[in-house]
Amino acid sequence: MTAPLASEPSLWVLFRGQLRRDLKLAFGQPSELANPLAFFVVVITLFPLGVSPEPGVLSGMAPGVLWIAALLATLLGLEALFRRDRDDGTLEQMVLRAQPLYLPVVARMLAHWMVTGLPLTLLAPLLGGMLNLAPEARLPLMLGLALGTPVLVLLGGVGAALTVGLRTGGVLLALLVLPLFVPVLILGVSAAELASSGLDPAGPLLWLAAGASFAITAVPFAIAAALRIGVETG
Amino acid sequence: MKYIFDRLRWPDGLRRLWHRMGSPRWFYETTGPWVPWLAAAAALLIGVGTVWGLAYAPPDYLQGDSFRIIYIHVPAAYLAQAGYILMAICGVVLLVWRMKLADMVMATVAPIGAAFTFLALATGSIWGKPTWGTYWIWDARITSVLILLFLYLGIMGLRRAIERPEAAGRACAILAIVGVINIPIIKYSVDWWMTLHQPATFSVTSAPAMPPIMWLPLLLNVLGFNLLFAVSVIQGTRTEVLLRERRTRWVTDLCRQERA
Amino acid sequence: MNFDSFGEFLAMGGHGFYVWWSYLLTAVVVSWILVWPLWRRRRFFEEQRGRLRRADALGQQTEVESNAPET
Amino acid sequence: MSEPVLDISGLRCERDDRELFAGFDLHIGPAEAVQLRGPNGAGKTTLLRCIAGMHPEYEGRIELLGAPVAGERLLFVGHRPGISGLLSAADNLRWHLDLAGWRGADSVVTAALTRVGLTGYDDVPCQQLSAGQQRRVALARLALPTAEVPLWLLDEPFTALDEAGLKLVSGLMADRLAGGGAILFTTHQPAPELPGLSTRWIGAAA
Repeated sequence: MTAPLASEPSLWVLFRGQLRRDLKLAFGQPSELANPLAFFVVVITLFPLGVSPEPGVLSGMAPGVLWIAALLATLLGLEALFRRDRDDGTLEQMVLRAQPLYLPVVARMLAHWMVTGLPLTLLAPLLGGMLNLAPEARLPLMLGLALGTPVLVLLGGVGAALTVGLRTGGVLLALLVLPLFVPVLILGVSAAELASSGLDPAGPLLWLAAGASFAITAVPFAIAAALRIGVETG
Repeated sequence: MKYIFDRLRWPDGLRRLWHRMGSPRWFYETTGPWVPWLAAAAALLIGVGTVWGLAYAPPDYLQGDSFRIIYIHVPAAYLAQAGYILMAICGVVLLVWRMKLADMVMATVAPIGAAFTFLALATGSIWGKPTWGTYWIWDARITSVLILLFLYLGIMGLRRAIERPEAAGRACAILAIVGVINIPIIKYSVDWWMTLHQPATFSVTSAPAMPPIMWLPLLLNVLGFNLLFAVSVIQGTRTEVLLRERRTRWVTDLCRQERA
Repeated sequence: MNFDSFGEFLAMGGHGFYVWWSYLLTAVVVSWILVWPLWRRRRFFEEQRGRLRRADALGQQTEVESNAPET
Repeated sequence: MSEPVLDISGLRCERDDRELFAGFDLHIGPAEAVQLRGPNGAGKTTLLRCIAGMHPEYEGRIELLGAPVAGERLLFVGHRPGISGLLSAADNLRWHLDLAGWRGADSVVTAALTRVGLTGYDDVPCQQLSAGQQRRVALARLALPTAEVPLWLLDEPFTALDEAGLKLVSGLMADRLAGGGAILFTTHQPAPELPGLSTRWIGAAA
C-alpha cells in the first residue's frame, strides 16, 4: 500500500547520523564547549588560594580536588543536554522515529562525552602538575578519568532526561545525580592515591572498567525510558 | 520480563489475585480490616522489645548502657534500606505491568523510608557521641546511610517537581531502579574507602556473639518495626488511593457514607 | 531487672542523655509517620464533604463528576 | 471498504485531570484525509499526541494497520518544528533521514528543499531564516522519502505560511494521498481542496 523505503533501515546510519548531528551542534557553539573546561580550571585554581599553596599539602589533595572539579564540570554540562532538543521538538522526533531509541541515545551520550569528559581527561595531568601531583599518579589519574567520566556522563544523562521538562531542573538534577557519582569518585581518587604512594592502582581501575562497561550497556535504556516520559504532553 | 512472566504457567488463582491486586479499590477495601490487627501486633512487639532492651538486657561490656540505642537504630537502618528496595520493586511492577497501585505504594514509601533513614542517621550519630566522643564521624556505615538519605530526597524532589502524577510515577520508578542497582556499589565502595583510610575501625554493631538476652529484644523490635512500617505504608497507600481515585463513583459513595 | 532503682534506670550508667534522646526522637518520628496519613485522609474527607454539600445545595445532580468509570 | 489505516474506538482521554473526550471513534482508510475541527481546548492536539504515543493518559483502542502504533510508521509534525535552529536546513533534513535509518544519497535533501522553495538555502543555519522559511524547512520533511509512511499526523500545518506555502503543503498532502497514505490534520484555516477529505468535529461544538 505504501512505497517501501529505499532499503531496510540501517542501524549504523541511525547511530552515525545522531553522532554527527550532535558533534556539529556542539562545535557550532564554541563558547558552550569551552565553559565546563574553563570552570574545571577555575575551580582547581581556587584550591591553592583557598586551602594552601604548600606543595606538600597540594600533592596530598590533588587527586581528590581534580576528581571533584571534574565531577562538578560534568554536572554543569548536563543541564542543557536535552533541553534545547526538547524545546525545538527534535527530541520528540527522535523518540518517535528512532527504532531502537537505544542507538541515538548512545550516540548522544558519546558526543557529549567527547566534548566534556574527554577534554577533562586530557587536561587533568596538566592541572595535576600545577597541584604538584606525584608524577607516577598521572597515568592512573588519566585512566581513571577516561573510564570514570563516561559513567558520570551516562548517570548524569538519566538525571538530565528525567528533569528535561521541569522548571526546577538545575538544583534537582544535582540532588539526583551527585549521590550516584559517589562510587566513581571513590574509585577514581583511590587509583590516583594508591599510585602516588607507590602502590598498584590496578584494583580500582579494573572496578572502574567494569562499571564503565556495565553503564554503557545498561544505562542508555534508562535514559531512553526517561526521555519517553520527557516528551509526553507539554 | 513481562513476556516471560505471561508465559509461565501460573495457577489460575494466583493469576487472578495478581490482576485483582492491580485494583486500588480492591486494595482499599481488603486492607482496611488488617490495620488494627497489624497495629496491635506492632505495638505489642515493640513494647515488649523496647522494655526488655531498655530495662532487662545487660549492659554491653565495652559500651555500657549506651548500646541500648541498638534496639531502635538497627530496625531503622534495616527499614531504610528495605524501603528503598520496596520502591524499586514497585517501580519494576509499574513500568512492566502499568499497575497504578504500585505507583501509589511507591509514592507512600518514599517519605516513610526517608523518615527511617533520618532516624537511623540521627540515632547513629547520637550513639557516636559516647562511643567515639563526637557526633559525627565519617564511618562507612553512617556515610552510606547519609547517601541513602540523599537518594530518598532525590526521589521525593522529583515526584514533587513533575506535575502529572502518571509521569511522576514512571520517572521515580526509573530513578529508584537506577538507585537500587547503585546502593550496593555505593555501600561497598564506601566501606572499602574507609578501611583504606582508617584501618580497624571499631564497629558498633558487630559486637561479637551477643547472648540471647541481648539479641532477642532486638529481634522483637525488628519484627515490630517491620509491622509498624507495614501499617504506615498500608495507611498511607489507602489515603493515596482515595486522593487519586477521588473522581470515581466508589470514592464519592464512600465520602457520602462518611458524611452520614 | 538490670537496674537497682528508677533513678539508675534513667541515668543509664551515665549515658542517659544519649539513650533517652534517641528513644524520644524515634517516638516523635514514628508518631509523625502514623499520624500523617490519617490526617491527610481526614482532610480529604472534609474537602469531599464540602464539595458534595455544595453540589447538593445547588440542587444539581449529585454525582461530582460521573464520567470516570468504576474501577 | 478496505482495512482502515488508523482505527480508533472508544477513546477516552484526560488532560490535567479534565476529561477531554470520551467514546471517540475514528476510522481513516488509505488515501483518506480527515480534518479535525473543534474549539480551542477541545483536545485536537492531545488526540494527535495520543495517537503518536506521546500522551499516555487515555483509555480505548488505537491501532495503526491492525497493530499497536509504532512511531516509525507515522510522521508527526507538531507545534514544535523538529528542526534545530543552530543547524542548516540540509543538516536538519539529513538527520531526519538518519533517524529512519535511510541509506540513500543526500540528493533527496536538495530535492526536498527545492520542492518547498528553499533552493540555495541548504547551508544557512535555520535560525537565520524567516519564520515562514523555518516553517518550510519543517514541512520539507513531508517531501523526504522517509515520509512515505502509512499515516501523517499534522498539527496546524498551515500556520505561518503564505498563499504559495499553503498550496505547497496541500500539494504534498495530495501526493501522499495518491500514494495510498492516510492523513489526520488540524487547522484553523479553511481546509484546502483535497481528494477524499472529510471533516470531523471534536468537543462541544459537535
